[in-house]
Amino acid sequence: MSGILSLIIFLPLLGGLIILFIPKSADRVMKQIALVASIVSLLLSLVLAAQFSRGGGMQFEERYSWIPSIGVNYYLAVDGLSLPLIVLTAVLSVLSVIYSWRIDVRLKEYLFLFLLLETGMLGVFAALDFFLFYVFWEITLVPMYFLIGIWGGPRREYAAIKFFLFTLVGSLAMLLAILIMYFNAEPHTFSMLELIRQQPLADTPLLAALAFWGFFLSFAIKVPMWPFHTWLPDAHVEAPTAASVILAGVLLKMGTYGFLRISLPMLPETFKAYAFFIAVLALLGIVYGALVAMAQTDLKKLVAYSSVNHMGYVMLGTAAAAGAVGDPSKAAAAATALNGAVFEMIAHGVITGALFFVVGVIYDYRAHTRGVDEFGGLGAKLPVYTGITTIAMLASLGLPGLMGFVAEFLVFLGSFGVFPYLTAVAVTGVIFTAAMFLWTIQRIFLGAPNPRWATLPDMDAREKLTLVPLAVLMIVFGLFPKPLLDVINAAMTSLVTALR
Amino acid sequence: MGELAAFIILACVTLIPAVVVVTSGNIVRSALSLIPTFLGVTGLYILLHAEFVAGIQILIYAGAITVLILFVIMLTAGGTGTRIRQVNEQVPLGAMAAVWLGFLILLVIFRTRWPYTATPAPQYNVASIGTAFLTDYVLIFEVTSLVLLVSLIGAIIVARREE
Amino acid sequence: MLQYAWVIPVLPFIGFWWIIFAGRRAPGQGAYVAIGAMLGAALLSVAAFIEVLRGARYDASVVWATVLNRPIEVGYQVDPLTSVMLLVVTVVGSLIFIYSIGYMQGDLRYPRFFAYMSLFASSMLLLVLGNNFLTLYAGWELVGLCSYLLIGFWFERPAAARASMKAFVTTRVGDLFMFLGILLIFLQLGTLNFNEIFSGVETGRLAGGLLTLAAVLVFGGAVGKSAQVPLHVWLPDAMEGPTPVSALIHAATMVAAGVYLVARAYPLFFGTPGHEALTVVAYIGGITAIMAATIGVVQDDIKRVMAYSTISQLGYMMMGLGVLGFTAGVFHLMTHAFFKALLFLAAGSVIHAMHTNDIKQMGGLAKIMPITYVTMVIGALALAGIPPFAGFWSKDEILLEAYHYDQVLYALGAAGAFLTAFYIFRMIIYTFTGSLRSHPAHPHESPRVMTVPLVILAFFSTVIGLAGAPWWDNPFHHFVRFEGAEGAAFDFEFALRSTAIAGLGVLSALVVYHWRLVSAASLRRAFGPLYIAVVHKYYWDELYQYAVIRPVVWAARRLRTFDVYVVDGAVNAIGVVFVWFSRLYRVFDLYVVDGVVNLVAWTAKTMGGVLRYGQTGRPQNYLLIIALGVIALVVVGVIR
Amino acid sequence: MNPADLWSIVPELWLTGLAIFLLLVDLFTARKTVVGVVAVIGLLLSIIPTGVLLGQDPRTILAGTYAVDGFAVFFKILTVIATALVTLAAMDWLPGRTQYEGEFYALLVFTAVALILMAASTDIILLALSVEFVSLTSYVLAGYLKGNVKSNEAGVKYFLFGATASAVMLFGFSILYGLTGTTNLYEIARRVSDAPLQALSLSVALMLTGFGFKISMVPFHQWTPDVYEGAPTPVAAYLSVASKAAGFAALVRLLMVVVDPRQLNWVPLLAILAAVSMTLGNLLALPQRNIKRMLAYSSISHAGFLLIGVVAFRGDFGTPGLLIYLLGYTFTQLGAFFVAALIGRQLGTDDIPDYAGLSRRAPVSALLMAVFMLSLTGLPPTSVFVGKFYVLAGAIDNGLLWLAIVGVVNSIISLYYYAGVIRAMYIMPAPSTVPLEEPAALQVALGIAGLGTLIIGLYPQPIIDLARSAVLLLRI
Amino acid sequence: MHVGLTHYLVVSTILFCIGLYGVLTRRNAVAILMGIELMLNASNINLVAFNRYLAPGAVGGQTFALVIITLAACEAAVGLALVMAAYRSLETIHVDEINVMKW
Repeated sequence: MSGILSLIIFLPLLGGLIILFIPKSADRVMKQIALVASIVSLLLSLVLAAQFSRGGGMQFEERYSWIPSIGVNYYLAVDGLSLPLIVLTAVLSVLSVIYSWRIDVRLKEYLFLFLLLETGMLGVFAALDFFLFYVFWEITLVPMYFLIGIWGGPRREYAAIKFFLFTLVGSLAMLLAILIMYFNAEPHTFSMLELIRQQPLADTPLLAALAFWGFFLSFAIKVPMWPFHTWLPDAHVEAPTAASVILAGVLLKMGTYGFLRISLPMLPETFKAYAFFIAVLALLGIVYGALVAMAQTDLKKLVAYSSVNHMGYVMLGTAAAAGAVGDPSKAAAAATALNGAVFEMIAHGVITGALFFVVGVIYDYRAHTRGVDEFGGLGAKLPVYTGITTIAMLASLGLPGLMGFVAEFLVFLGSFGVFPYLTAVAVTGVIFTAAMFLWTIQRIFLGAPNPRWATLPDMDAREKLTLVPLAVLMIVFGLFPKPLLDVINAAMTSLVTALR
Repeated sequence: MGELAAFIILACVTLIPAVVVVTSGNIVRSALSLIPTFLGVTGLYILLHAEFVAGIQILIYAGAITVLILFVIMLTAGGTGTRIRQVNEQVPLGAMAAVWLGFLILLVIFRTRWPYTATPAPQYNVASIGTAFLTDYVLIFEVTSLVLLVSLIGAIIVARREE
Repeated sequence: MLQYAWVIPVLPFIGFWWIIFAGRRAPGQGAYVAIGAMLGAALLSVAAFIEVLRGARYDASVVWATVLNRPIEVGYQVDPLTSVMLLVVTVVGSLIFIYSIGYMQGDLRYPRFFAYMSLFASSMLLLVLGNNFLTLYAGWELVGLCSYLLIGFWFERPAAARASMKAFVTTRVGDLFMFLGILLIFLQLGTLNFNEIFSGVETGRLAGGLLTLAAVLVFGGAVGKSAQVPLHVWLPDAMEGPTPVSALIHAATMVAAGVYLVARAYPLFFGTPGHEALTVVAYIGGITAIMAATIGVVQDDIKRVMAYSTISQLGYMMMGLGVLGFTAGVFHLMTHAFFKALLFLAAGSVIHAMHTNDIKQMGGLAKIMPITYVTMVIGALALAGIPPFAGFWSKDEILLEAYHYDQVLYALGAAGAFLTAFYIFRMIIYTFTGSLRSHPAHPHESPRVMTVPLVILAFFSTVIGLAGAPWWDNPFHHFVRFEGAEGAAFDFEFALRSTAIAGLGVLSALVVYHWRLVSAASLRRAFGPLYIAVVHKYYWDELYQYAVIRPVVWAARRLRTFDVYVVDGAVNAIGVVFVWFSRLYRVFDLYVVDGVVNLVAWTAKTMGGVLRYGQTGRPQNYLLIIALGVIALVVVGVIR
Repeated sequence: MNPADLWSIVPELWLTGLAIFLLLVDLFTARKTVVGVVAVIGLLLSIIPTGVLLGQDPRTILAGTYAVDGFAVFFKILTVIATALVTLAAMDWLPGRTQYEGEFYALLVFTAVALILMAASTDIILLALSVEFVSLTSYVLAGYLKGNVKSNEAGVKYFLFGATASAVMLFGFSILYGLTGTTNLYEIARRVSDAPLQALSLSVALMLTGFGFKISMVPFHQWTPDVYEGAPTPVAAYLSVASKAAGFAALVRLLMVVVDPRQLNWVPLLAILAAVSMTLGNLLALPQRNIKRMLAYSSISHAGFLLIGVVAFRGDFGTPGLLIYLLGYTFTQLGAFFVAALIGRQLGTDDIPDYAGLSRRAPVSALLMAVFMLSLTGLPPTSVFVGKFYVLAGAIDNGLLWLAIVGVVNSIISLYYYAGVIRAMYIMPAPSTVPLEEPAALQVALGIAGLGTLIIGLYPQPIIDLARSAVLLLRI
Repeated sequence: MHVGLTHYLVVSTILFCIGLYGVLTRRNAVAILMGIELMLNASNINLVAFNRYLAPGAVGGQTFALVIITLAACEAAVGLALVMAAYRSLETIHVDEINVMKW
């Protein structure tokens, strides 16, 4: 099975390169190639999941020397943390390609960038060498910049450059932090696992703090944590639907993934020292995100701010786990919080991905407006659309039986054991979220039918094809989270054990 | 004592026309003032027993370069009027910069204990320089010739009138 | 066969998906599917009930998730309390489902209605069956969702849409407290399983103030769900939903879930020092009971009368549980489910005939709708607490327990009982006696599919109370009991007193509204300020309005941009607060957080612009800078 | 003189011969493209004798005036590549703009010789001579378009600045000579250890002016935008790459060999100059609309980055980083200038807003330009990223974290204007959709630049090996 | 008093600064070139003086001076050619008027 990870990662890129050489007129062929590339990548990732042995630590390792003179390796492997994210990425990419079928402006570039983006994202989650990780991390920036900048809405230029600048600030801060880690390790190494084992900065608190804040800046911008979130609404609103989906569904996860893969295991003591502060930021994100979302009249902005809210849960769980570092009595709470955080990452990917598709369905091809107040009474005209939207929104507000609940429940359960008061306040976010989504549903779907939308058609087959799988995932993992949680738990258990 | 007198005279011959070069309102006068300066420097070389350098100095500087400069001044009609302002608006600043830099360099020169080797004045001759050029400094010699060639080509290309 | 009890909620769940996907193609456009599933569940419930009666118990868990190496389990249990609840939910549910065939006939979203109802039944059964807080919470939220969907079933009506959201958000406020309580319990005991929690309480691993806090927090959920003061405001508005929904969800079952929760977690409350958590429960219940009853007296909307009555009766149940009358509270829950469902369905029948909810426009319906009339009177008698109807036995027991526990609570309860009898007969008299006051209406008796459930429910309302009657050794007491809160024995004299109070209430209603010996207007005058307070429902809505909306509206006038949202957003008090805050946050977001970033970009650009004036293009300026640079370098070199 | 020494300077001899041969060819052919082709072939052939030198032990030849070491070889290769690419680009850019096309190629090759000499000189006379040699040919090249006002101006300005800077530098050399009494660098290095500190500082400061001018370091940077804008685009490209690289080579050799930082600590001074160069260059590049000026300012900023590599000389990262950066930057910057040349040729404009819609009109060039811009920003997997990575690593390795942070901040600022070019090409609406003709030679040069940028980014190991051996061999 | 190294250095420094002043203040490109020539002469005096006093056994300084003289000639040639070319199209040799490009 060796090589399968590389195959998963680079198949999309290969598809993209092939597309570059296809004549402009053959747009159907280009789409098919993109679809095939992403689907094969998805299938392989499912094979990966099937072959994955729980509790087996890092698996499917691939390790080749890349730049031997500074110890850079091409080093890929997956564990219970990265595997679900890889599958999620593959799933969302396939759905996005399907959704993008109707793109006709500069199709070739679109598909190429999209597939390049997929490669970058998959690579981030599989890379275990810092250099490689950084390279993939940066690769994701560029296509997203173009996707927003070219196919985005009216303020796309502003949004695109804002996205680029914000995230570049973060990634360069990370580069410095990586270098600090590198030079303090003996022997110098970029291998994440080796750095985790060595804990090179354990004895130099100042450097450790510097490195930590370097990583923090990078990941917090990506997540995004309050107050680094302001790029998000702009980017989301202006991005084309599929890019929004990927942005919310996968790119944000890169930040939290970084916290879990890097900050927590590599700098546990430092993280612990700032855990409370970070938890407060997470809390602000939760409450603030929900409140601001409620004030939005733009549906996409609303969903964007709800992402701020949800990623706050992830960060709360992560910070709680950090706060429990070195305290064996809190290990269980930490593990619970971590499981919740990772599950929330997946859940948010699925749910918010679906929500952005939902927004796209109404905006791109039907109403051409996202003003929440401009709708009303759509429930009677578009029953299927209403149903799926409602499921997604309910999942997002944490209704039991759907994916979001499992995640929030575990996060709260775990973090309450570490930061009880903060968590108690954070729980109020659930109400805000509920009020926000219900009010949205009310304004869009309930009430008297608005005659302006009397002729809107319901979802067509392709749109159903993109959304129904996500809805099914929400329900299945909402009811039976165990298969997924077992995979995650294996990784989180070893993480917590290491931190104890 | 005579050496000192000679030095002072030569220094004055060098420096005073130099001041004229950079201050004169008449560009032609400036150019002509270059000649005594170069000659003064030549005298200093002789005082330093560097006769070959002195000779070259006269040939190239006083001869070639000054003539070239005068030519260009004539060609560009720079010598026609003295009414044209010859200095720009940053005279005070430029003077200050020059004085400050001079002060600093002099400061360093005076503060430094130069590694004197109190030897009698050596007798340099053209032969030793020639030998150096063909042994130790052969590459320099060859490159210098290359530079001359390339400068020639370059100057011709640039100066020739475009048809 | 108790190990198959999990099938009970699954049946309606399957029904839900079937109807959702099949729509009108499902048998009976979905109705038969739902009813079939429900009847199946009812049969199973009966079977389970019989098993439990024979002494069988069941408790099983499966691992839902493993965290570290600690499993989080979910599972179900069947014990007397559960089996009673199962029975109530499935039997009442089946009848209401059948009734709905008639009531919802011709509705635009007829299949959807049955789908939602099935989902509700499934969730409610899940809630009841759960042996742990996780399952309970899941069911709890899901019934809330169904309530939301069903209140807003006719969502084209703005009032319905608003009410649904108000209901969901208000109850979720309660759920928040409950969730915190659950977190607290989990933090202390590391488990969510009821039995393990209770044993933890017994062994004192969770005790003292922390236990009280946990119990009160959990009770917060019950306050929201069971519409207790101060979170009761959502229930009257919830009457915007179709009447069968009101009957099933907002009278018989879901709202009783709060009571069920307290009963289920009784050891938690009981174990608090000096039963202080129970005292809280009792007083909240008592206040709710009397307050809602008084409001019920002045309501003219038939369903609102019923709604306030429900709130009031839920208060009684809470009070019963609070005054150590565990059995009494649960008993009242059961009887109430039957007679209140009956009352609602009968009211639905009336509404179906009249197409209005206003009792002042009705009158003389007794002759036109005899079955409805008779069954409704039976329901009213049961509610009023006239023996031998069901309500008498349970209510009397609660009053008895209260009498022994706290005289103040008893006084509240007794007054409430009088008022209950009064307002329900006021409604009966307005509706059925005299002559029709709305002329355009053409009332008619409802179809068989609606009346048969009425009759069955009337039957239950008559006899079910006997399960708790002192004869045959009070079987209910032996069945559903809690060690330490056994309650007092039946007191014949006291029962007489209760009957008298109820009878007095009925009589007063007759005097005022039927025989008109005393005019209602003079009563209004007599009660003056109290009447005004009651008419305005004690200003609860106004309180939320004035405390929050007014200042917001004022601010909104100042900030005109916000105007639209506040007016539009005056859906309910909480919503408005949120909107107001979030607008502020948004401004903060736009101008402060974002502003910093833009400022940095702006500064960089401006600096670039300023700096380029240094770039004059004039060579000697540059040369001068070179010279100055040399000087600087030399200075740095020399002055070191 | 050892005859074997001649074998060691075969590349230089070959190139000199080539340049003279080109002049001859030019006399006998009317098709000037032939001259260009011959030049490119000759340049590429010179790689062979250069490669032979690669494995040889480091030594000085010709009485210690000339180094044959990895460092010199590295810059030979760099120079030859840059010259060949520029020649290719010029073949499509020049025709119709000057009558002296053949001489242009000859001058380019002469400049290459001068640059190679500059990087390998171990004698201050030869160093001064080669610096001047470079300058002289550069002045001519910058002012090559005689009918063009901007080119004239660029030539004059470049000459004035260059001559002044080298006069100052020569004064510094004279003092260095005075302190040691010898002109050989290694001899100087031995004798300078007990030289008076102040005088040494003075001479270093004065010499720094000359090199600072060559590498366009602040405060000797201001000629850069005017000259780049005015000079023929291939020349600007060449100046920004090869001339800068040779300047760094000479600077590093001088500082490394002669000035022991334990004696005269030049590290803080250069670190500050690096920071200022980066920042000032960037801030000035922000408001630019002319692509060549923008690239000029950004090259000042890159000079600052490269100075980090000079400053962070301890350890395995700084100096190799400098070399890697230079090589990577060579490809990228040349590529960017070539695109500018292409557009300047086809659209007659250097304004960035006029690049609107380029992605439709010249997709390959636009794509490559985007790659170059991202590379200049320092995004992986591109060559400049590897360079930046190395110099930043060097800074951290040397305890200069603050400098690394300044570098990072400047990378972010730089994104803003580099992305502006991408924005114009890809996002702004095209005023016309007529495809642009993309001439062959320029296209080849562009492709090589793009490939170089990406290959170094993806697989930098060979370059790293080369750079490390070059640095190891520097201190003979 | 004996004429020593310092004397020559003082003269050369002053000459250098005079040249620099000229470079900084003259508008005429040719005049600037003259200033540069003065500066180069200053270097040459230095080199020859150093050679005489510090390393009398070798001819490095003188060689250097000779090279610089050659270079000065080359510079003059190329520089004046450029000035000529500029004069043809711009019709001025005043450098503050040779100023098409700025910023």
